Amino acid sequence: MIEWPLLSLLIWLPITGGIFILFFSKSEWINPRWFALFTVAATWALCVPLILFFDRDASNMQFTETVSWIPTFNIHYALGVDGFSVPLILLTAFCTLLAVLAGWKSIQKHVAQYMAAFLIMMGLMHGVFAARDAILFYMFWESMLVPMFLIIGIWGGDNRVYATIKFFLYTFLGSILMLVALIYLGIQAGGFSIEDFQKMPLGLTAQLFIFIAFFMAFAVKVPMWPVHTWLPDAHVEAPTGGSVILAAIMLKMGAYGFLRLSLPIAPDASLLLNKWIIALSLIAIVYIGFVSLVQRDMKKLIAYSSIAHMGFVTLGLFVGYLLIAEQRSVESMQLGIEGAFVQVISHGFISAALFLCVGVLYDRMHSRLIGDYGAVVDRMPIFAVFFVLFALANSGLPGTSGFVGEFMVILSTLQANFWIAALAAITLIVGAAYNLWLVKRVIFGQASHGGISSLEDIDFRECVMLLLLAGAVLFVGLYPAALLNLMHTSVDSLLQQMMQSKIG
Amino acid sequence: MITLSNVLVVSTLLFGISLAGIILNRKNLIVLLMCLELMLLAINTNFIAFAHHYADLAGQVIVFFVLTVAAAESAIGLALLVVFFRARQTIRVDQLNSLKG
Amino acid sequence: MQTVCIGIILAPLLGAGIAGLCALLEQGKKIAALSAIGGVALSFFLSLILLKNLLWDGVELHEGELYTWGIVGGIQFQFGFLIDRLSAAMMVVVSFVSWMVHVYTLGYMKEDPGYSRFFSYTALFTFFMLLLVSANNFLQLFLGWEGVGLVSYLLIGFWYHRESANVASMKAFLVNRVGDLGFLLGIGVILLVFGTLNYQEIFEQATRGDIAGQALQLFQGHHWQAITVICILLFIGAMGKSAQIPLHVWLPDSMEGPTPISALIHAATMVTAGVFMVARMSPLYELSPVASSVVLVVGATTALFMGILGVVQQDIKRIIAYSTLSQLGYMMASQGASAYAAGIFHLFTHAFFKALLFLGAGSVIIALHHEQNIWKMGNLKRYLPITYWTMLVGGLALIGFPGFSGFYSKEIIIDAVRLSSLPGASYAYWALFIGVFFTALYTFRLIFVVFHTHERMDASVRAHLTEPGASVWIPLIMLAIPSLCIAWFVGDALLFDGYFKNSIVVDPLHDALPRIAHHYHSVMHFALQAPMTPLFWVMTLGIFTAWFCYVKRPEIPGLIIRRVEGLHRVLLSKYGFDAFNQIVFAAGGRRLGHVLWQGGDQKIIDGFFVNGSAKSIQILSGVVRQLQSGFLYHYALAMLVGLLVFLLWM
Amino acid sequence: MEINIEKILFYGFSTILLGSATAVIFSRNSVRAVLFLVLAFFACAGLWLLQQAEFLAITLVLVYVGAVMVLFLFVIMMLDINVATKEARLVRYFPLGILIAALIVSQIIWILWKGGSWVGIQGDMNPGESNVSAIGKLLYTDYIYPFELAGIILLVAIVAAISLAFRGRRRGTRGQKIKEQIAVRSQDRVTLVSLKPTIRKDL
Repeated sequence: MIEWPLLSLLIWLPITGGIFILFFSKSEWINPRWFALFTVAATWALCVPLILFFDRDASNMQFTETVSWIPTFNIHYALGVDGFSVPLILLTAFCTLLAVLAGWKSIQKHVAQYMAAFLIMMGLMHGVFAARDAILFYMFWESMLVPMFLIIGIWGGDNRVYATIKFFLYTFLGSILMLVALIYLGIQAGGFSIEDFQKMPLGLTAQLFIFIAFFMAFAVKVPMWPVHTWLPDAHVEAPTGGSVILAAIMLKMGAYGFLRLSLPIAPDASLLLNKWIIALSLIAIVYIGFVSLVQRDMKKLIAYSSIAHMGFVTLGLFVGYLLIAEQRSVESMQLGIEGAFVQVISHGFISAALFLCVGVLYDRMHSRLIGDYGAVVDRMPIFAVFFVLFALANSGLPGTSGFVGEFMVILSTLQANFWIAALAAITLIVGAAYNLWLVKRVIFGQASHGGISSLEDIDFRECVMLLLLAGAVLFVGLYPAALLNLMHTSVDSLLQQMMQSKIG
Repeated sequence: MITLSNVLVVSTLLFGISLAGIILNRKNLIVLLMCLELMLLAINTNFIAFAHHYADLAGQVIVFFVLTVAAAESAIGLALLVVFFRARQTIRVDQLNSLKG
Repeated sequence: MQTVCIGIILAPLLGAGIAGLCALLEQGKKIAALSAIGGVALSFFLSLILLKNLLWDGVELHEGELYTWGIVGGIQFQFGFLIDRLSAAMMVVVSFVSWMVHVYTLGYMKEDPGYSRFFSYTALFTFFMLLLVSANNFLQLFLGWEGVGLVSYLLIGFWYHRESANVASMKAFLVNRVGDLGFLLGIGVILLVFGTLNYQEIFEQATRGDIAGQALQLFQGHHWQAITVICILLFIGAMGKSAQIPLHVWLPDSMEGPTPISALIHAATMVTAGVFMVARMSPLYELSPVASSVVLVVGATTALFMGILGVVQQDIKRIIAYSTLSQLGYMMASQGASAYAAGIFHLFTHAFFKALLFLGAGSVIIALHHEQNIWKMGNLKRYLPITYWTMLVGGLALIGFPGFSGFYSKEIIIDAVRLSSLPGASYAYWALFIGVFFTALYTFRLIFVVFHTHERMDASVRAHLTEPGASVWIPLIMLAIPSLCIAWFVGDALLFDGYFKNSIVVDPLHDALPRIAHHYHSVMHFALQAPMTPLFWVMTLGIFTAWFCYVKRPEIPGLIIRRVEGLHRVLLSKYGFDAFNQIVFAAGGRRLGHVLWQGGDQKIIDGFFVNGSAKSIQILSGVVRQLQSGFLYHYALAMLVGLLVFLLWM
Repeated sequence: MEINIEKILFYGFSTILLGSATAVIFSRNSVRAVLFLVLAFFACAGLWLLQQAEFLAITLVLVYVGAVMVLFLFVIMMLDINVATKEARLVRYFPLGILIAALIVSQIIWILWKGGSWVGIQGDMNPGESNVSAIGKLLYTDYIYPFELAGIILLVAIVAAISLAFRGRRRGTRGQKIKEQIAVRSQDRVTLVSLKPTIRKDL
């Protein structure tokens, strides 16, 4: 264990860096791009002790910091991480680097502000994953919307205003209800510590209301069918970096919320409502899979496929209750939750990679329509290798990270119900169909027009980004134990909380 | 003897007059400001009456501060009015509706 | 031994990596080819060492853990090797055929711009195939299983400018995915029932017998035997990979890929993965007669009906492709009849002679400048003697001409099916029996039309007609030798002398092979006995029909076609499978997607709920905004009214 | 009802106050309105004196009448608002405005009637000390912080009023350029010229 406030540094260093860039945006002597890169690199350096000193076998929160913040309401500035937060923090740091690099050349307007927005968002996202106090959590959760709103609204595509407002209202609608639930819990518990919430006994009615309020917030973020329609619009309009963060981190907040708040605080309500959530997840997997199949816009296709993949996350999280009902072993519940979490991380890599790939094409051709491409491999063979790899990872090819999560969730689901697993496994076919069709129309085939022949292959910067991601995708795919070992203990304690009735 | 309520009735009437002035006035922003001054005057009179009634100087001190703030307010108000007149060439209240939804 | 195994796996991967780099950097064609060939050759020799260890050094089997993939809640997912006589033999065959195909490619792909890329793909394929074969658990099997599917996808679409190649590659991958869906669910049920994915542990539990009674409730009120569910689900996977009806549709289309690939992946190795898997899982299949019966019937159906299609094809590669389908059906049927050894033996012989036939076809195709229609060939015997003789050897092996390797494997399969007592066995026997006729017919139709009769090609092509270079004909000869005579040396051992030992488990009740062994004395004797069996005469009839219809009286096929036009149309449309898939799955899926997207997402969710609420708020606020007149005195008035009300209230 | 000088003064001042206030809101000429306002202030100061608030009464006259009202007059004159426009005013809203004002007034008076104190008390607010020194003591002891704050508010008001009304230096006018004055260097003002000494021949 180390003594200095590592988590606070992880949160405030990027935010300070971002504000610094904003202040000096007009001056000549500071290059916002390099400065942002430097800040992200420094934050990366901070992640090293985080992973080195993290104790995998301890079930309690680690690196804790507690300072009284608003004593009147017993609100604390309380931070801490467990086996779920650490991978997500690492993922956030990773993806922010990608976002900064993605905007390196393609952003020419308000560069300093762009970089600052990403840096500030990085800090806020770290804050969400590290907060142990409900109000602190909510504060980070909400303030994260602002930079994202600006990123889409300022550097976005043609229809950006519609997309931003839709995005903002959707997410805000959900989180307001969450705030109400948090305040109710805070009054009941006499403080806002999330650990206290988790231990507090609650009646079933209260749990149901709290669960539904949380569900609104997290389901919109995940997003689950039918509150998913903000995602394709937001993705299509967002700049590449924005899409990367949106897909890789923002969606994960929903899953993280389920893990951290819904399941442990309202286990009885979760038990009661799990069938509905499983049904929604299955709809997301199958329905959205078919919707992805017919998209004409690459970004939209990837966005829809994200929804389908996130369906596996919610399925894996809630199938545990079905397993309890079927009286299966705890092992299979563990399989489901760990699978869901691996899916969370893996989808972070894959969707980020695919959005970057689309960004690479968009920078060159200024079109996201699939029909405008074809035979890209002729001019961009290295890019094509990456694109095919990521597309296949997206369709869950074994050996890539996309497979691990889906495999584990399907195995776990099958312990509960064969047909649910069979339905979920349809993604194997549909996922392959839309990904391969995308590859076929973009990478292979005949060039749709003459512009293709003037394409240039990826440069060093793009190659580094994609190489990093490819490494991550293959590493998690071939050696998921590295990730799984991080979270065993946390999963165990989550399972205990899930299985313990809180009524009375 | 002048009782407390005697004074209060006077200040109430003064307040009512200035209130009517605010509602009725359609033409001149300056009159509006004047009505405000009258209103403050009514309030101040109230304070002084109570101070007298209870033999407590605190009421007078408050009046002192109200006077200060009122002076500041009218100074800024007039400055705004001047700026506004420069911009719009009028100070007619019934043309002041840029905030119309 | 572990080191040897790792070497076998990694050598082709390394070769593939180097070749892939060369392809990306667009230089070093020689390095690419050498590294790929070297890697595969190394694998082959290391596999031989492995086989030697097992055969002569007394190693029963070798199980070695490679690394732990992950441990979740007490379930261990580990990568590792299970080397026994089955997998070792399979590895030798795979690496040998792969090696030969690599050498052949040197010449065949010489002119192609994707030369290095091709080598990296094929080496990668070898890697995945070896991974699949050597696996000791289902996870690794599935990794290899999907990996070979991936490379097959890449190779079918190798000439990516061609629309047809792209479509075919997608079709192959997707149809395989349908099978993989079943396979994955099968793995899931295995985990549910056995609690592990390791072969040895599963087999141990299976042989202990406490699994047999377990039941699963798939539908309300219907209990299924767990083992049957597992076996059928796994078999669905095998149906995808080994192209059994109705998941066979991808294989004929896969001929869009370069010919060496058709030989390597779509004839000799990958498509036999399903057969191998069933043999590997023999301890499970033995416990479920229902599943075996399904395997038997599906295999036999594939064998007959795909063979019939071979007769109406005109593309030289497609004829061979349909013959592959038919032969895969034979192999499957034999697995169903519990004659695992015979099926595996047929797999080996088929690997050699079918690779030979494909490579021979490739040789013809290059010689004719990429002409694949057999009706534009003829009398090639004169121009391509080596190709002719080697292909003749391959053809005779294919039809099971006595003495040739295919004869032994096929004869015994049919015998085993005849002796099987499973439901559907008699149907299967007759299907396989008739299949022999069609095998002979389409094989000799091919040989007669292509190599005999008269020249039908253009004069300009004829002028340059010569045998392709050494790298093409050396592999042909190398493959012709085992096609001809491998059975003479290993047939006894593989089939009757218990070569496979514990690696294949057969229930004593399913004793087809031992019963055949009673009548079997020696290789020579068995071949000499052939004329006594009806099979021989069916085959001869097939050859004769081919000769009569295509050499002696070439007008007859036309007459027959005119007579049974409807049937011919059914055959040309391949029983309508393609059309059905196209309409129901491909177009239907897209239509469903459109309906869900535009109807569900855009109209109902976005249009009604999201934008609908936005619009209603807009209307409402349009009304409310009238209140905001912007006049100061209105606000003052409202404020005062409020004050008034407030005061009254008090 | 006993009549004494105090009452006479009270009712007299009150009448003037209310009358002039009414005149303020009804007069059409702004200048005249301001003058009526001044009158109202004077009358109010008288009322305050009756309530023993001598300091404030003086302050009201000095500060309000002396400064603020003059400010109003300045503004009115400066803006040169056209006061001659005659139009139908008070038409639509007149009854309503009067009604509301009357209602509120009657409410308050009703409250006073019910619960007000109609008994006079003869308190002496400033025993043995002048009102000015008493207020001064209070202001500089108990109310020192609000007092400082009031000062700051006034300062802010001054700055705000100036910055609002200041339109920048007009072109062509002369004025101090402080920035330049501060930034000046000696070289700009004094140029050292080395001249060759010239020797007058005639000396």
